[in-house]
Amino acid sequence: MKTPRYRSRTCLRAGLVLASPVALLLLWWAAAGLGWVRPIILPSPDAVLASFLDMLRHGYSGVPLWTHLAASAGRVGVAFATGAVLGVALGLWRARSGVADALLLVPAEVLRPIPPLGLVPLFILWFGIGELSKVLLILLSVLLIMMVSAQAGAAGASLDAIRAARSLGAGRLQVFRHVILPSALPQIMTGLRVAMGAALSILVASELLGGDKGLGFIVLDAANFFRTPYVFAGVLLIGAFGMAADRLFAWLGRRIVHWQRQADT
Amino acid sequence: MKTPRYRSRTCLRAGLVLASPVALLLLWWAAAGLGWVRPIILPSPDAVLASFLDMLRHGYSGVPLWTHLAASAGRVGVAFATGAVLGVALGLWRARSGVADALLLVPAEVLRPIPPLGLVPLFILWFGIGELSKVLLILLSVLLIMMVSAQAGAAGASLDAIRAARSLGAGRLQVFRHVILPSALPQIMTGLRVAMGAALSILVASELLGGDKGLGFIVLDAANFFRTPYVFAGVLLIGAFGMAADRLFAWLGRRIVHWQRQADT
Amino acid sequence: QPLPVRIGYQTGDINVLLMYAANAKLFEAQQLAVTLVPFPAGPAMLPALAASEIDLAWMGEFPAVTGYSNGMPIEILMVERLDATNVRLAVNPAAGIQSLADLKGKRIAASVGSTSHNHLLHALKQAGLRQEDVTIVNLAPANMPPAYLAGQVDAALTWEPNIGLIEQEGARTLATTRSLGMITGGIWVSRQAFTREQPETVQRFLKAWRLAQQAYQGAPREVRQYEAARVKQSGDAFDALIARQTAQHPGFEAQLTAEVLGAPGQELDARFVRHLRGIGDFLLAEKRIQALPADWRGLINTRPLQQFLAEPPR
Amino acid sequence: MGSAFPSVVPALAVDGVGFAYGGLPVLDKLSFHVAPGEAVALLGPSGCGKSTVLNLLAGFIAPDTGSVHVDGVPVHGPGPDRGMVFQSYALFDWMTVGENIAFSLRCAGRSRTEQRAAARDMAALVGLAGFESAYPYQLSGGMRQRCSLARVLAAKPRVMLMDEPFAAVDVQTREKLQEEILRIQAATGTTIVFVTHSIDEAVFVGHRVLLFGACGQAPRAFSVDLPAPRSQKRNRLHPDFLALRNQIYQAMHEDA
Amino acid sequence: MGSAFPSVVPALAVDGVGFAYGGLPVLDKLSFHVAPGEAVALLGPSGCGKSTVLNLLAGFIAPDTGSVHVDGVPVHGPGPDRGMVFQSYALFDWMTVGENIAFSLRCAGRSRTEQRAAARDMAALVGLAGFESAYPYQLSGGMRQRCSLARVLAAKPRVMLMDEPFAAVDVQTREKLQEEILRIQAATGTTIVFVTHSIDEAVFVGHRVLLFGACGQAPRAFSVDLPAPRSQKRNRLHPDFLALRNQIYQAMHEDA
Ligand SMILES: Nc1ncnc2c1ncn2[C@@H]1O[C@H](COP(=O)(O)OP(=O)(O)OP(=O)(O)O)[C@@H](O)[C@H]1O
Ligand SMILES: Nc1ncnc2c1ncn2[C@@H]1O[C@H](COP(=O)(O)OP(=O)(O)OP(=O)(O)O)[C@@H](O)[C@H]1O
Ligand SMILES: [Mg+2]
Ligand SMILES: [Mg+2]
Repeated sequence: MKTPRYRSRTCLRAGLVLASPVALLLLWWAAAGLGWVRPIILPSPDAVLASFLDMLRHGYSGVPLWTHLAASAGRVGVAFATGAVLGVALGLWRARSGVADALLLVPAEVLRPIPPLGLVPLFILWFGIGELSKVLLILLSVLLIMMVSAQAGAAGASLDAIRAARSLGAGRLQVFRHVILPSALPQIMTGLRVAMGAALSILVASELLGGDKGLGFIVLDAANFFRTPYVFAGVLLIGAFGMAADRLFAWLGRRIVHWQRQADT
Repeated sequence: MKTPRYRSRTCLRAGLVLASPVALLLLWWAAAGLGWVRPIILPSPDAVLASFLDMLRHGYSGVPLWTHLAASAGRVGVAFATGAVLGVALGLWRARSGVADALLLVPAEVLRPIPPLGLVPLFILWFGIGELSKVLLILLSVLLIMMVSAQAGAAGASLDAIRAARSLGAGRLQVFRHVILPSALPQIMTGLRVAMGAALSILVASELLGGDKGLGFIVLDAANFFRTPYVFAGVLLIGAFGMAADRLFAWLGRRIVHWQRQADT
Repeated sequence: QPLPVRIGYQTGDINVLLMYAANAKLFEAQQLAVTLVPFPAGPAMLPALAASEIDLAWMGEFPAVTGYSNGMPIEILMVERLDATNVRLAVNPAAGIQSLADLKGKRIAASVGSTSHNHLLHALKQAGLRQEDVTIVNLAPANMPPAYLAGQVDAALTWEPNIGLIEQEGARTLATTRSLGMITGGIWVSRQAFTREQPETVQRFLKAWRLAQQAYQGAPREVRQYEAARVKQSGDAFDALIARQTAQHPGFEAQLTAEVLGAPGQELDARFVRHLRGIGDFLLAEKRIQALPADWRGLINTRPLQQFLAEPPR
Repeated sequence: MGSAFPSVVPALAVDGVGFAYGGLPVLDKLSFHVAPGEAVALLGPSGCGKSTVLNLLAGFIAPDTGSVHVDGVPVHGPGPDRGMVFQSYALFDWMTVGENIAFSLRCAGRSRTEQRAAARDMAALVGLAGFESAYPYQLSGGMRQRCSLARVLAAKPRVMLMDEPFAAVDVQTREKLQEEILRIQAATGTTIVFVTHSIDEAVFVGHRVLLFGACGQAPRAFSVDLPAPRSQKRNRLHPDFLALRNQIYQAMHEDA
Repeated sequence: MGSAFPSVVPALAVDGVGFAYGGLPVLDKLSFHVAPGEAVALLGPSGCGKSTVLNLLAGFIAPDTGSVHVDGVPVHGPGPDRGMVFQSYALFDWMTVGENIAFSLRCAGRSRTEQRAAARDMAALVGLAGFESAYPYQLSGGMRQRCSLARVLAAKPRVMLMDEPFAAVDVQTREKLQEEILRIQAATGTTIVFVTHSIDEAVFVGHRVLLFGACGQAPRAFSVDLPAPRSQKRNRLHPDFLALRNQIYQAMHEDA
């Protein structure tokens, strides 16, 4: 019905969405091209593109780029999925059970602000330097963020909805599944977006753990040798990956939490 | 009216809250005392306490512990306050203005997953190695998290409430201040808790930037010199700081978002 | 059946022989199943050694001393590389620094707790300055070039490749390890338990390493190609880098002389071991350790080398 | 308080109940019994505690003093034997109308087919046929209220607590639904306590009317003796109906 | 559609309006005018689009076809000239009752003292005196509705759009509030469009009643010629009142 207006609005939005990165890119090009900054610090977009293409063709440190990408994506994927599920479950449980909340309070909240770097030695000790440590390091931070989000989100459940469910015969678990969880979804979806950002930015720290594959490794290794174009290419790859994941979650959020969606006035 | 029951419940909760850290502490003591793990990796609680007391008495690397604490608290405090205010303002603005949202989308979402480590060289170049760089590094991640939270939270504003405000004569800014902001508060308060965790865990990375003071510096320096008890003491201090901030925000959240508070059934 | 061994190395340093030995299959020829585990820097390897996640580690001498002084059961098997000019002090010509004495009041980048910190203190002492007379800016080596370019520091003291980059940007070299009368280098460190329990593995490793050293003398450019590829530099650029380092790789016989680790029983008087003890004094002075190790001899174990030289495996 | 129903064990018993929200006392020594199969209407000024009484009966809140019994058993929390039509509807926004209606069957582990059938039947009963797959936010106010009613009817509880169940519904639909409720009650013997602001509705649906006055005051009871089965046409014009209506109207205005 | 009011420029003009939610058509070629100072009651089955009409008048939604004018000016969005009492109340949960009521004064930049005075007066008017510092979630349903009414009254809009404004309020309070609305209207010449499910209320408050039928059908208009000023006692028993009531009741039942 409102299709034509809708389509032109979508086009307008797409244009605006692209405007800022294009403007930044132009600025970058100008800065690099006009020699405002030394290329050793801020390599030109061409140089970054060239290193990207080089990695695409020849890999990095003898490993194909796809293998690096797959290694990182695998780690982040497993850690994120597991961490999110556990975090949401624990968070909702804490919201409903005073005992669970009290028991988990101190360990969770003391752990959350601790820098990954501080945990690396312990993780090496307990989980070695293999995949397990890397995955657990990411998983932990995802879990802790999701726990906060889910618990806070559960507070948004309307008391009357919970009461209605109980007097319609819902057991504890059913109230959980059918009332608390949906009510917490707005905050859970936000939590997922924030946690994905955190997971990716911990990737580098986790791949400090004796890694020789992954985007984090590329960034770290290139930074050590001050191969700035490669650092930029790696960082932008991480950024692009994160942006894609974020858009996916934002879109999913709007679909899943459809009852919060509002007429665009 | 319900004071006696209430008081006994508070006591019970306090007991439970303390139970898990005490249990973990005992386990740690046992692990260290019974020689399950090498003290070089997992120092005994005594050793950690001793290093803490040592820092308290003699400082760390010639600087009193209080100076370290104050340096870090100052950085985090300034970065957090500024980042939170800016992030909330931008997030709410994005929620209300399609143009703002479209323009900020790519830069913000690409930036968010980028590891601080990848930004450090650029920050040195642009902002030097003084306080500014350190503060900005923390500020950026706080800002990006708060922007997501505030924007998502604004979606929770009821359409009818916005309509009511407008037909009661509220201008754009007043709708913003009196309807959108309060509606976003549940998610903003959660965002503050998550962002504080992130700010503290980036402290170490930021104090990599030519620092010689701060909790992050202590942790980093002690790790470099393999002084594990000091690493632990520093990490636990950060954790304690974070936990205190988190409890403050959680408490504030319950007070501020009082209309979400529900009878404890 | 190949014997397993896990080797840690620093991605941020130059590892010519290790990359050659690994890529040219020297270890496989000795029936060793080597797992190379990269680390960004030496200190990061200490927890991995402590947790027995790696057996051998190539690192600077500095983290080895901090680890040992903190009670880690590790030992130095040999000095892999001695650099006369790898670590250098480069200054901004615009800062008006002509001599070490001119450093007074300047901002100098160094990595606190590393050999660069130690070098800096030596340089200051030579110029009659104290630590308080300058501003030491604590930076990781990779962050020094941007800090230099941004005019945030007047001088930087670090090693290749970052010191080379700073010099390329116009910095003038004011001092080197040699000009300061110091030595520094990379060493092979092992877990004491590993050396004790896997003597055969250690012997095979030494065999492979000796072959690598010999090959390097014969065809340096060919041996360097693997490391040049890893750090993505052309053959010429990499040769220039090695030349700037003035790196030498002491042979096994040379290890047991007073210039390096000393003859059996005389380790404490050897030059490199005196250097290690100097680091110990530095750590104590900097309050990074509570006390010096009771016995420095525990840090040096040349017995595998002795055995190798006495009865080299076929 | 007399009732037309011979009460052995009352279905609902409120005895000497006092309740306060924080410092604000709302109920004081409130007592009344409801016989099995009886329909009791609660009338009274806004804010006098009618919803609070329903919440106590449902077990959502506990009395500060006194006791609440269902079938002679003290109430400890809510249960599927007592269904509530909330004044605020309390629909599940994330479920379709059909899922909302079938929720009790889903909780009881009934099959998909049964759930769908119940949703269809109850939606039709309350005039929401064709809206089974709409979401609550796509309904008008009155439609939401009817959805809430259908959800409770589908659960077939032994006690129905209804808080102004037809307040947002038009005259005709209301009359039809009133008759439906009476029919269901007659067929199943459901006990009903409902709140209304319409004297007509109280007298037409209730066997007994409790008129609440100011806060803390004991409610006045009126027995409704209308021929069963009641129907809109017959009873609305019945002289007893009109007389009782006026009597209650008078009583209300005396209070004020 | 005739009106007792001589209309130069109608206060509200709905002309040939069509509106659909997504695919669901709700209004079709709807037209009616409201004269300045007139009160029009909208009656009709639940879900027939009454709230939608108010939303169009308020400017919350725009018609798909046709036009809506206020004082001869096309409507572009909401404005403080038109106040709305929402069916769902739409109170600001984070503000006290007093702050809710005084919101329009706060937006207009009026002083604290004025705000407090308005809050106190309007709270008293709707029977919420003493609850100024309570929060909406501490109120009963009917009290919330009255708070929503007071909030609009405090804004003194030239047009009041009221969506079932007394649905959750008891008989006596309702009668009192109906009289208050009439008094305010007479004093200030406010134009009123209100939705109700009570024929009595429609006839008592409205100068004209629009009876909506099934979806898309044009509403039927009934003029109410009762002596002004109206009062409950006098008019409820007025023969014209009773006749019109019956006429509308009949019309409704014919539709079905
Ligand atoms: N959650 C609450 N917190 C504090 N006070 C409350 C709460 N709920 C209700 N009250 C107070 O209790 C009193 C009775 O409320 P209740 O909802 O039972 O009234 P009611 O008879 O149902 O009124 P209505 O007909 O308007 O729905 C009111 O004065 C109200 O202010
Ligand atoms: N946000 C929405 N999305 C989709 N459909 C809607 C929406 N709001 C209302 N409708 C549909 O529009 C129709 C008219 O709704 P409206 O709220 O105007 O009815 P109403 O006359 O006010 O009914 P009631 O007396 O029950 O309040 C209904 O069939 C409803 O299902
Ligand atoms: Mg009520
Ligand atoms: Mg409506």
